[in-house]
Amino acid sequence: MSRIEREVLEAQEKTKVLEYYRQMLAIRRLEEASAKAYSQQKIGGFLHLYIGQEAVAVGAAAALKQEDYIITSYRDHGQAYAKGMSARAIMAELFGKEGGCSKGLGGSMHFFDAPNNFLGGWGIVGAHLPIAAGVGYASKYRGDGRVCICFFGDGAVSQGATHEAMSLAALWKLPVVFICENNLYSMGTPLSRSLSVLDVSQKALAYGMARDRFDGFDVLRVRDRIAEAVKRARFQSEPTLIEILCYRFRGHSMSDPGLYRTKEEVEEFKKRDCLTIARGYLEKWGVPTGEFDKMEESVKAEIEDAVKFADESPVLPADQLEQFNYVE
Amino acid sequence: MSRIEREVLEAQEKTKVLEYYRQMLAIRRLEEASAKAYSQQKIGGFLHLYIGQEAVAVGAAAALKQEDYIITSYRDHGQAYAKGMSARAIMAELFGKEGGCSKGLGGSMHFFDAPNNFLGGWGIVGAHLPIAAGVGYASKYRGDGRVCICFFGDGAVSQGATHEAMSLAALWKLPVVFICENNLYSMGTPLSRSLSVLDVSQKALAYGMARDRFDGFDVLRVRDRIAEAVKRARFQSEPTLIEILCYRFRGHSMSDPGLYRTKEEVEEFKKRDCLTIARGYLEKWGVPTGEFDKMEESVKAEIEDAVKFADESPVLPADQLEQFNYVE
Amino acid sequence: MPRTVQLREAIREAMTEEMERDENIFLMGEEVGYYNGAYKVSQGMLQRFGEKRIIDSPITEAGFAGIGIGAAMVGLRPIIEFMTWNFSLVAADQLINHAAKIRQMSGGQYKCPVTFRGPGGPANQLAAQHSQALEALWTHIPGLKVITPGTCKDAKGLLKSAIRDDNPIVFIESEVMYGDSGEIPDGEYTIPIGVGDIKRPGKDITLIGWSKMVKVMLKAAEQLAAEGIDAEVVDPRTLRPLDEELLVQSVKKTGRCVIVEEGWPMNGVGAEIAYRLQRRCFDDLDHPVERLTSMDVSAPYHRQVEASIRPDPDKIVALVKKVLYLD
Amino acid sequence: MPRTVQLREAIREAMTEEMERDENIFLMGEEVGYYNGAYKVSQGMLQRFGEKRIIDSPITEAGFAGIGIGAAMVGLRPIIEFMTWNFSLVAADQLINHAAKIRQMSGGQYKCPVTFRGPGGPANQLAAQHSQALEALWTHIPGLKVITPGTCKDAKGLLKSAIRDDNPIVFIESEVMYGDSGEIPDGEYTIPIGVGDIKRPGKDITLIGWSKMVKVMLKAAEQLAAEGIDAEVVDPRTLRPLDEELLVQSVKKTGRCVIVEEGWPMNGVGAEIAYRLQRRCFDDLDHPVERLTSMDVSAPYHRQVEASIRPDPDKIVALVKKVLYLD
Ligand SMILES: Cc1ncc(C[n+]2csc(CCOP(=O)(O)OP(=O)(O)O)c2C)c(N)n1
Ligand SMILES: Cc1ncc(C[n+]2csc(CCOP(=O)(O)OP(=O)(O)O)c2C)c(N)n1
Ligand SMILES: [Mg+2]
Ligand SMILES: [Mg+2]
Repeated sequence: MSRIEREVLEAQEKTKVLEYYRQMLAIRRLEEASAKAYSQQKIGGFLHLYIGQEAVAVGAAAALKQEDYIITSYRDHGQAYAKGMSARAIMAELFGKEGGCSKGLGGSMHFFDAPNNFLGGWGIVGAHLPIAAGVGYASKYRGDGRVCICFFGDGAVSQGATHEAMSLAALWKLPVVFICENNLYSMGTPLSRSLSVLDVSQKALAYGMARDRFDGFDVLRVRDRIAEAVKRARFQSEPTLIEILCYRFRGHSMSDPGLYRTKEEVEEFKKRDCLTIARGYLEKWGVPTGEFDKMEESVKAEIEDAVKFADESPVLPADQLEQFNYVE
Repeated sequence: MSRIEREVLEAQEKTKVLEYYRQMLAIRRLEEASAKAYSQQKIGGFLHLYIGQEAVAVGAAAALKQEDYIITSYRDHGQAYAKGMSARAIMAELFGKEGGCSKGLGGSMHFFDAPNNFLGGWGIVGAHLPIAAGVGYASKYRGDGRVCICFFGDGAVSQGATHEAMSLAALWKLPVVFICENNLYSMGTPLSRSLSVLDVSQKALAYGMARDRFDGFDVLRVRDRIAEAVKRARFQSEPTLIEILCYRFRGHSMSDPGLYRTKEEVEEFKKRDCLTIARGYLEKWGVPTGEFDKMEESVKAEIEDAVKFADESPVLPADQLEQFNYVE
Repeated sequence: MPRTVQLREAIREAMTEEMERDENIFLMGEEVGYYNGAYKVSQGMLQRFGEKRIIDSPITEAGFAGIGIGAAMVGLRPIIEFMTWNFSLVAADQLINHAAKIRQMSGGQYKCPVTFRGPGGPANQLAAQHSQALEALWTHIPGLKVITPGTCKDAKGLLKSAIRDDNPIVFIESEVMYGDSGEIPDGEYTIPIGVGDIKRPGKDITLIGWSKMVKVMLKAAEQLAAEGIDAEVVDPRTLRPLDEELLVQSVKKTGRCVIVEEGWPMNGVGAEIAYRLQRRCFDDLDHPVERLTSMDVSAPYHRQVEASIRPDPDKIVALVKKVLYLD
Repeated sequence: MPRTVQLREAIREAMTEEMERDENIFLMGEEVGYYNGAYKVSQGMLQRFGEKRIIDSPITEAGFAGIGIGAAMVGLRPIIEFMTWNFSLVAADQLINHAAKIRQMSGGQYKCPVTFRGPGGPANQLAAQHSQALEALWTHIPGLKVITPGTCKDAKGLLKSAIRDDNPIVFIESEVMYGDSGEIPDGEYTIPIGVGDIKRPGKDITLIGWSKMVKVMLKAAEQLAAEGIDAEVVDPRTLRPLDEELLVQSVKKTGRCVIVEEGWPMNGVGAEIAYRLQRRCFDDLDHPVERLTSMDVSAPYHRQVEASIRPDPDKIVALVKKVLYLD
């Protein structure tokens, strides 16, 4: 590569990383705003924050095309945003309003966004993996090259549905990328008390499936490693099991004080904050402090606007409920 | 070892193998009698014969103590007999009579025998594996050293319940020996169309579980290899996944003409008939032909007696049914 | 000219015609392809449509039910066969917590046009795990539609409607009726979901039942006719949505009703129908609504004992006489 | 001297007392140990009984339900906690095809004394997958017993009976009532399974409901009393077996009945009760049996919309007036 080429590439990459950084920041601030709204009782039910894992969602979405799919668990805000859902649609859904992505019917755990091919937002641990396999099945059936990324937690690994989905995806060579976001805990249970083999990616051996395993703090690494699996899915129609080591900075949900983790452990992981790492790249590439401040401002405005929108959005009239249970 | 010692051992082994041979022969003849009774409509419903796989049941039971448990699928006749169930109880159950092991309530697929610790006879593929784990859990809980052997077919490998059972057994180190009787087909589906990795024992890698894999035609090999796993369960409280390659000489059930297999394939496997192999040992050890004839006679008498018993046994009065649905 | 076909053929025709019409439809299940179906329902379909559209699945009911759901969400129209509905219980979560809720949870963005079908109902000597009428469970769940045809004609027409419907469908065929023959119209036809059918008009009493119970009720009606009792036999055909109006009109006319159900009594579909009838026909009823169900026990294996727990024509006749105060 | 405890404490006391009495009892479920229970029901129990008897399970409902069943078959008496009953659907096959059928399939040789318990019923803003009253499904199944306490006292007494019972039990606690306080007797007591309770005597109309609906009905009864209507509130407490006699006697006395159910209408427990009442009280009823259930839809997330689909005191009052022809 010539110097010029390298510089062009670096400039392109810089633009991209700026955008990744912006997305991660927006997710972070969005989640902080959600936590606040929860304490104000504008949001109810369970609220599972994504803070700490932003690089995974943003890196994964960056490895995909718009037409590709993402499907995930109840910890779905960050992935929805990364796949293109607006802060307004997110916040209004959290507030249960008609302006929300799911008209306020789904709430925090059940984000859906058809135009952006975001397929939910599911609450039964492990049970959406077969659905992901079905989405991959449809891509293969139509030969349209669309890839499905399926996120799940370390807690989902031992579920029967997980095994069945992987068995079928491997047998039928479906274009699905299974991504286990291993944040070391399922609720209060550490990995060591839920799995006999701590390396989740080794499950792939049982299916003869391609596998990968890496830390999820550096958004570029996440994007590039996932991109390999996406390529494998798109061009060879082969599934991959990826384990991404990550960490949630908050409790499992808002009601969890997180007593099962030491302060030191949390602090240790905060040192590997994806925002810090990405900012490191950008600073190295000469992005000035002012730019970060500007970005912080614009994200703040975006979130404030979203909260306002959510506040003002009407509630779905109850008499319209029945029409959402069946298609006419 | 001195010559004397070797001779004593050989004599002991000969006695044992004679008994294994007798059991395998009895199972074979029992199944043949069942097939006949089925054609006479004395037996109804589904009837899954064990013919061809007898060495697995007999070898496994030989590796166990009476107090140990066996639990299995609907293809349960051979294992029940090997674990000590009488031909009478078997035949009467097949006939649906009160003299049957389950009073005619369970039929062919649901043999149970509490005195012999035979825990069924289950019809939902894969679903009895968690129950096996529970039996092992109880052994460990009480520290009584009792081992549970759990049989299942190659068709059960991809079921969710199988995965959950193995996950828990490995995590909690339960004294269970999981034995996959890989007879190469689940109904009409060959292994290659149901599994992405044809070596079933490799599933153990995903759980960090001990594993083994061998042919199930030689009853001595079966006994000795299973004995290792039983030891591991009894003394180290560790589960093992064993894959035993075997073959059913008949169709999946009586209604299956078996069109998915070639005559040649079936004939090829019949050359490895466990009865022939065991008889080979015995002949080598000098058991005369007359002895085999005598055994054939006595088995014949045993089965005839069982059929007669089943014929004559009464049917459970329908008005007693309700008391079997709940314990008072 | 109507043709006579077996129930399994009627179902096969429905699937085949729809698959020829719409290439987004595929059939997936255990042994549906090379084995031609455990009950030969899909005989010849692999040959006709190829491996892409007739898919033998490993034994993974939750897995392939989920595949059907996922594929349906993104635009295909899967037919998922459970070898029998007994095995669907390992996939219950996929149907109840997923298929049934997609439309609502997504605020109307996604639909789930998947048809789950297969044989159900008590079978012959298959004992507790393989001999169950489970329709009451599925009918409880909003978001699902439940169809239980009792004749060849209804089976074909309703299955075609089911496959074309944009909602998740539970379609339960009577396992022991696959070999039964019946007339079906020649050429294309569908039967709308949610519309019941009077299988035999009558004026003295209303018999309500579905699936195999239709023919059992018709036999009972014959026996009753011989004794001068004119029973009306009403088949709701679909249990969710339920054609309440048809049932109500019949009972308003006859003033008496016996519901015949192959499933267990508690919270059965018969309970629901009885609730609605006593509510709508309170002043018309000359006798409480009665029901005849299978006994409240797991299925026993022995033929005779098993038969004794099921509804049959004689039991219906006896109950009808009681309701008519003729006993 | 009765003591006042929270519902979660009442349940904890029942488990603790039984575990101290019988070392064959253990408690297994997700987060029951180190986390002290997702809803703090088992708070402190790990400390008291140790890791051997209070077991945190990975997320494997079918797996650990099966563990409970297997251990019960060979003599232990497991308590299996579902973090909520919504998740039990992935274990439906273990309960329906296994636990419920063991006694019968084994010809009476094996029993299955396992208690499946956990929170159920609609919760607050948890949306479709986490907010369901599923008792109607379990009640359909012969071989299971289903218990749905509505007060702290009933919860403790019935749970102790459940743990001692030799049959598989479905024990559903009201998730939103864990923090509710109520009086319980001091010292050892049990409440028999299958015996209902009149929570408020009255003469004008019978209200029937269970679990959280008991307090909702009592509120409605208060409002009604203010208007001079004297409602009898009857809580069957256990749905299978059902104390039919108690319900019948009450309705024979009042001549009117409204059933209040948090679940969906179709084939609900209310349908079953209505069927039995119209049958047994045909000549005593001055009005058809009516029921008030949750709307026939999946649970929506928004607080207001969610509240609108549930039974509440005002809706009960309105329906009672209709049944008394006062509207
Ligand atoms: C089948 C099922 N069982 C239990 C639960 C309750 N539950 C919700 S989240 C959770 C922990 C999941 O942990 P993990 O998969 O690691 O995801 P994370 O929360 O760490 O993102 C549990 C037990 C559930 N939702 N579904
Ligand atoms: C959950 C479930 N799905 C489907 C069936 C129907 N069925 C019964 S046996 C069988 C094949 C099982 O094959 P395998 O496990 O290899 O055992 P084998 O018959 O060879 O001994 C199938 C599909 C069932 N009983 N349970
Ligand atoms: Mg986790
Ligand atoms: Mg096999």
